[in-house]
Amino acid sequence: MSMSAYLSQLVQVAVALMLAPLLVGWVNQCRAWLQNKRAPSLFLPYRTIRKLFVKDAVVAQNASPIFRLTPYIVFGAMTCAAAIVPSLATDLPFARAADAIALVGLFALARVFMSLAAMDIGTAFGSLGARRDMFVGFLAEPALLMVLFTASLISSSTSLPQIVDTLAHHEIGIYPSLAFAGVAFTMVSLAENARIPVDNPATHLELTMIHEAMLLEYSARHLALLEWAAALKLFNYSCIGLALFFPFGIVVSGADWLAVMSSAPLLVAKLAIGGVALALIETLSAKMRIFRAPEFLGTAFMLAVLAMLVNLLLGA
Amino acid sequence: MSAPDLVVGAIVLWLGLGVAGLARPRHLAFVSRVVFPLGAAVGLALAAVALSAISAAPQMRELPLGLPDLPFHVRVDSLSAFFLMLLGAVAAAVSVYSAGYFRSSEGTAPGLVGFQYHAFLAAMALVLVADDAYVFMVAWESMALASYFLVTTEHRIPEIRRAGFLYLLIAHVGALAILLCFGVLQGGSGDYTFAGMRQQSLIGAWPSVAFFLALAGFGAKAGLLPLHVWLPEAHPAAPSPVSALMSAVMLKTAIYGFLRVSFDLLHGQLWWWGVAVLALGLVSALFGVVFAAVQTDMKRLLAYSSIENIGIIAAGIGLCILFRAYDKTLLAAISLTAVLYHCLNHAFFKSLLFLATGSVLHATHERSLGKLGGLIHRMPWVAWLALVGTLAIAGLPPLNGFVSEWLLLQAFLFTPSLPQSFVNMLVPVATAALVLAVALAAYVMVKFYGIVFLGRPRESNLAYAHDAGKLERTALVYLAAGCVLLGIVPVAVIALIDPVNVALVGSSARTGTSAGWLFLAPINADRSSYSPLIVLVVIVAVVLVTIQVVHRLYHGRVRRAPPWDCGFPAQTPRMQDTAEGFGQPIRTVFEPFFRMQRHLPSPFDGKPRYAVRVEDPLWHWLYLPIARGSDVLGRMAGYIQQGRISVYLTYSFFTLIALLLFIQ
Amino acid sequence: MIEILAVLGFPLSGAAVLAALGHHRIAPKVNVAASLATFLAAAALTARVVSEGPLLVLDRQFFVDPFNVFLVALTAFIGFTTSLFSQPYMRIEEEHKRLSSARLRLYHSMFQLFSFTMLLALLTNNMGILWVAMEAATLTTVLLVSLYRSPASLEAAWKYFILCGVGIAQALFGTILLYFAAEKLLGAGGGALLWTELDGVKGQLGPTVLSLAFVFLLVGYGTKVGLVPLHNWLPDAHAEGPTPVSAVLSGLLLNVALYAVVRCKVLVEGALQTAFANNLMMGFGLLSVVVASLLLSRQKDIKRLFAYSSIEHMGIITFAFGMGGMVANFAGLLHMTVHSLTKSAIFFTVGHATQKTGTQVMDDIRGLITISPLVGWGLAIGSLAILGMPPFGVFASEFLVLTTAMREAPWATPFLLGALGLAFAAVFSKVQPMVFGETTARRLPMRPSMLPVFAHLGLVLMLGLWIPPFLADWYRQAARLIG
Amino acid sequence: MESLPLYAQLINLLASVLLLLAFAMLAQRRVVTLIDLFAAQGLALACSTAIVAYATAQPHLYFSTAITLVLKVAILPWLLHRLVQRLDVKWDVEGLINVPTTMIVGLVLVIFSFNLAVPISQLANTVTRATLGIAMATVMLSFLMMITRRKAIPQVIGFLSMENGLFFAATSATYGMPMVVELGIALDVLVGMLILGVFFFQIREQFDSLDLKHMEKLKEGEAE
Repeated sequence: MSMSAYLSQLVQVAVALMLAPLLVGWVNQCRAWLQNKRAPSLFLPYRTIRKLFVKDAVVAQNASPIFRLTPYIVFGAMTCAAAIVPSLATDLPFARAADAIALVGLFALARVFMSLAAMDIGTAFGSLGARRDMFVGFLAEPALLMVLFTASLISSSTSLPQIVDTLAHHEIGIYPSLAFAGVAFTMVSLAENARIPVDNPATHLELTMIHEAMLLEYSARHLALLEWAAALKLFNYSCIGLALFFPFGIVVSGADWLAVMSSAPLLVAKLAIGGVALALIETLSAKMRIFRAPEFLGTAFMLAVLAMLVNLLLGA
Repeated sequence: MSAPDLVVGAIVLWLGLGVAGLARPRHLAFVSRVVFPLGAAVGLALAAVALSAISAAPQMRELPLGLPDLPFHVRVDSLSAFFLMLLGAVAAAVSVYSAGYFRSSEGTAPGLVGFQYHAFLAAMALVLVADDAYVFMVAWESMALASYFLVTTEHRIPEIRRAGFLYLLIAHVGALAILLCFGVLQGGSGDYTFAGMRQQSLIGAWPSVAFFLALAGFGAKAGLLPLHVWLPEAHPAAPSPVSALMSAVMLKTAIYGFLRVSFDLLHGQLWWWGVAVLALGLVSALFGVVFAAVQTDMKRLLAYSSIENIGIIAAGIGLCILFRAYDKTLLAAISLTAVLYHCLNHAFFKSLLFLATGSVLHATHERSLGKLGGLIHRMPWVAWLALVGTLAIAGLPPLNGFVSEWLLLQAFLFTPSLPQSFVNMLVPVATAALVLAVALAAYVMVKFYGIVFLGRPRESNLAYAHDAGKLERTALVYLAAGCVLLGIVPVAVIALIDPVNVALVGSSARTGTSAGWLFLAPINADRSSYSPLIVLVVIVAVVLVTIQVVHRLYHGRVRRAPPWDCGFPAQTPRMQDTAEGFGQPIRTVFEPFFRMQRHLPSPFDGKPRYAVRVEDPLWHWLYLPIARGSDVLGRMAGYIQQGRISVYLTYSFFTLIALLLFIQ
Repeated sequence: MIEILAVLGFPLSGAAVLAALGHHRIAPKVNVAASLATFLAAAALTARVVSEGPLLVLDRQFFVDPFNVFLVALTAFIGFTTSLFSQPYMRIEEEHKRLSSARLRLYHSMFQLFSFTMLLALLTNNMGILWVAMEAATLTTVLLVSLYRSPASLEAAWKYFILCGVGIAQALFGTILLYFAAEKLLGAGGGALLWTELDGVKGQLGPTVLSLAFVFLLVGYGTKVGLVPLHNWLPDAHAEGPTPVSAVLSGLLLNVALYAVVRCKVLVEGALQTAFANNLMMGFGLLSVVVASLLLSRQKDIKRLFAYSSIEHMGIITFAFGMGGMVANFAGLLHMTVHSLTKSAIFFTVGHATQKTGTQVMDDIRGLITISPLVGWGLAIGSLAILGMPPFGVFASEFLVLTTAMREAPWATPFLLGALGLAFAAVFSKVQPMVFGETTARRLPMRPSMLPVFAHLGLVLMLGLWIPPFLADWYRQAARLIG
Repeated sequence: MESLPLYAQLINLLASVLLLLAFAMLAQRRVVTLIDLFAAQGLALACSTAIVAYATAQPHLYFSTAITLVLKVAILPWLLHRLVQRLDVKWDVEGLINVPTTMIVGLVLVIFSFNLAVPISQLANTVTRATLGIAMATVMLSFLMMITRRKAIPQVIGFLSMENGLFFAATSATYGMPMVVELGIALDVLVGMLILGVFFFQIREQFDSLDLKHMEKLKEGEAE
């Protein structure tokens, strides 16, 4: 591991932290355009976060330390995840400490703490949100894992950089199994990031909300960290998607950090396109009832399993 | 002093302590301040001895007991040493806890409990060192017997008696199956020593008969489907330390026995055995976790989660058999490592959680989740330590549950290298099932922890709950530390386990893990690597940095206010999710698996109460039919005896005639 | 020689004395004394045989070899402990006005006479005398069973008398056939019925006659062993007689009857050189185990319950002897010992339990452990022991039987597995609530005499963990002898 | 085959008488007559024993002749007669199976036991070998009788005639068992009878009848 490796690692994390709110802003803007509303500023998320940081934190009387610790843990987990997913370069020292399975584990860690914190206050909405979130999670996580396994069967490695290396430079460019995996992944990431059709981030309508219901009791800096973490999560999922299905352009190991910087514009471009796609999906599809969610995610899960099967059948 | 002598010494000491307790049955102080602590010390000593014996060569001894031509043989090899270490390490904690736990004697006198408890420990230790069929069976059944009496400590409560009866019955039937398995293994040679059985080469269907008899017998004790029904009954019935021991150690002795028979005494293994065990394990895992999700009693919930973990372990064993059948010994070694590692992990976090429920039980006299809540404020020690256990059992990095599941998944990812295409097709499904079970476990544990410790107290009397005493705390801290330690230094632990791999599958799992003490990397670092320590450090670092930065750049001001809850004014604790409520999504998704009886209150009901009972379908599909069948047979047999003497004479007459015709 | 006379003389004279003063208050003491003397004599005889090998005395009429000497010792021992137990038991029965002093006299003298007939049956070398002794044992026990003179006890005694009488008659016919076959070789007169002589020439005995004879002998003595479907007298007799009698019936009579069967089997096997006898015994044994375990679950009366469990265990032993071979025979002999000890211990505790609660109906017996812990634990441990729970001796023999059966007769193992499981469920589901739980009964002032119980259970425990070398040698020699 | 010596012919004759009496008892329903028939059977038995004793010059068989006479011709019938008078049970009700059927079954039994006896009789070195079959037949018939009777006393008589059959087998088929055995057997029969006598009175006072249908309480039929 060279010095530059660590440097590119840091650069990548920094980029992720910086770009994440921007991506959220971009998606919201696109969605507004598509629904021909007047779009909010691209930088609204940054302002929101800053504003929240300034405010005084209001915490329920019966909140336990878990409640106040959770935002930091979630934020930390997401940052680590950002350090694992190769967005700019595959030369990531930290990725050796945590592979794809660990990545899913980190997401799960964040989710569990979110749910615990939501239950901590003991309000109806909190436990409702926690229940629904875990409910979505117990189907989405396996699906995500199966998607990653499909890729790791191809590259016979579970470390993401390895996967990307293989996928990026391999004779056979086309993997039928990845087609299935791609669809499954899209569905999963919609669910995981609280997007329509599973959840609607822009509502506080109790019957439909999942993610928002867990944030109800949070305010100020805690809320800011959680919003930021959510943005990071979206960013990470996007980067996973890009890394698995559009790996070109990611700098492979051995390059110095300037090269890494040079790969940033391409990333931004890819993310922009991804954001448009996401906004498109959200506009075209309707929010579904909460108990349709298992069908939706079950389908994703089955597709992921199917992807693995196809991979074993066709050896690709 | 060789290892066997020391182990036997430990067994004798335990028995002695038990007898000492029996000498002064009603003397609580003596039992709790002398007997149990000494028992804990013995446990630690045993663990230390075993630790040193894992890598040593097998040693055996003969005891001056047993049948005339069959003295008790004891033998300590790496496999038994590993499980002995597990036993000692956990037993020490549970004994310390028990010293503080057993209070006034509601049911059985404390001294008697002490005797049964230590006899239980001694029997388990003897099972692990047994080296011939007879001593194995004696220890095995004594273990069942001791634990039965412990389960029925509160024998005045009918449900507890019922649970104890069911437990002992299934244990006994399972033991008979094991007995017959040994009958096959001795191959008519009349030599019941394990050494003799290793010499036997069985032919034809006999190996399979032996294997499946062993699967049935040990499965019954481990709680594999369909012989699991005793487990969710007996665990809640028993006092919490006993539940902890049963779940953490006794189930592992069953795993030990199965490994002993199928890897050590049987020579070759067939691939379809592996498939069978794998399937059974995964079904058990899913079944267990799904049922755990809908439980409303915290100890039943943990019991079902034990079924799940045993299922995962069994799946690993199945995988290992599969690899071994195609002699891919390295991969077999990896999956075996995962199995043993998970045994160790489960022992630690499950005993931690059961002991935590014990403290909750003592503090609140309440086992039903629907009547708990908010205990983190009343009993912070228990709550925070239980949090560690919860995260560990939910399989979250960087704690220990994650490591073994990670290893197991890695092993699964290697299966495509098997020649059997049918098996290959199986892999994705199996992996999916495993992952699903693990994900559901997280759901279950959030339910458990959130409802017991978080939120607001659902009953007023919870306000008087008190935290656990010093001894209890010590035990809980010890176990929690174990969970963390096992989680962050996997390489060291695997180095510890490795001799067992070499002994059982003839290959070390450490060819790849030699990527330094920091990185766990089976096969090679390119393929996959994981370093929980680094993950932990980084997360903690990020958290601390974030806190610092936020507080420096902005401020750390906090105002306390009543919960907002979308501004809804009149909130009561009853508005929180109950256990039923939290389990409801699972109930709807897995509806077909349950037998549910719902009681929906009418909309005009002044005090509406919603009740749902979820029953184990296997009762209705398997056990009740058997019971009815035997009852019918009994009635038919009853017709033989009509009380009329001439009928009886006719029986004798026809017996005579029949025999005379027979010899014609 | 002198020991044999002593072993037979003490009970006989005891019977005579007690017939005279059995109603006297010292009668129980005399009873115990006589039994103790018998036991000591038996011990001396055992010592003699162990040191000097088989005895053949009194003009070859008495024969002691390893096979019967340990049964003699066992019989004398259990006779002794039973007399100890019956001392307080019978006193209470008298206090409760269930027995008059005349009946007590009858009881005491018959008790001694019964043990005399048992010992005679064991010690004699003459198949005819063996038959006579068995018949006499039937008669004495008929009187003991009908001791209460209640309708139920009379019915039980009547069935017992008729069924066993008829059965024994078949045995006599078998004996005659045996004689018929042997006299050609050994000449008319005494020799032709002496087991030792027969054993000497068993190779030349006519196969057809012997197979015929064995059928009659098996049906005859099998009736007394309680083999299904000849068992119907057994539960009634056990349930309706006084508890000490149930104890000796289960503990001794069944053993002795089985002993007779095995003696005959040895001859027949030698003559036929086929597995005929073995198969018959295996079949009857298995049938008994299965049917008994099925019936166990339907019992309401505690003594009937354990009577059926006796049938089950006799079935196991018969099955073991049927399989034959060193290990199985060893197991059978061991099982005879431990079953007698355990079952009589159980009947002792049952006796106390019924006296404390005043009923034999199991649904009315609850929470013994709270009424009297000793009785409660005695019953719990005894039942677990008889159900084959280690570390008790019953498990040791069942271990050997089952593991051998797995290779010798695999077809039988599913039945055995099912039957044993069923028996466990049936018995334990009934014993557990009797031992544990809340009680309704009042405490009785008197202290139970639990010494015999725990003496027996202690021995059984010892046999499960460690069999003394000399005992093991007996078993081995006897097993070899049975072949 | 050459004609048998006289005593052998006599024995065979007595044997057939024995069998005939067994059939008669099977058919007979008057208790008193039953007892007389039993006595007659005893007499036949005694004669045959005496003849065997004379023919084979075995003194101890005279003893058993004497025992038979005393026991089975004198004492037991007398005892039974007294019992019948005291308990006045003159009649037995219709048996469980009606008489003709019983006869047919009996016939089948006789044939069956002859078949059994044939191969064995070939081995016998006694001239009166055929009698073994008859003895077995008698035993079987008595067994049948015990099954079919509903009252206590006829059942006991059946039991005793079974004893007769055995005794006949012991004396005629094989020239007498050893003395001690015969004495033992005789003693057992006597004691058994005495006990039964006591029994009858007790049964009588408990159930005020000797009908066996009162003694069907102990059963498993409907345990619940």
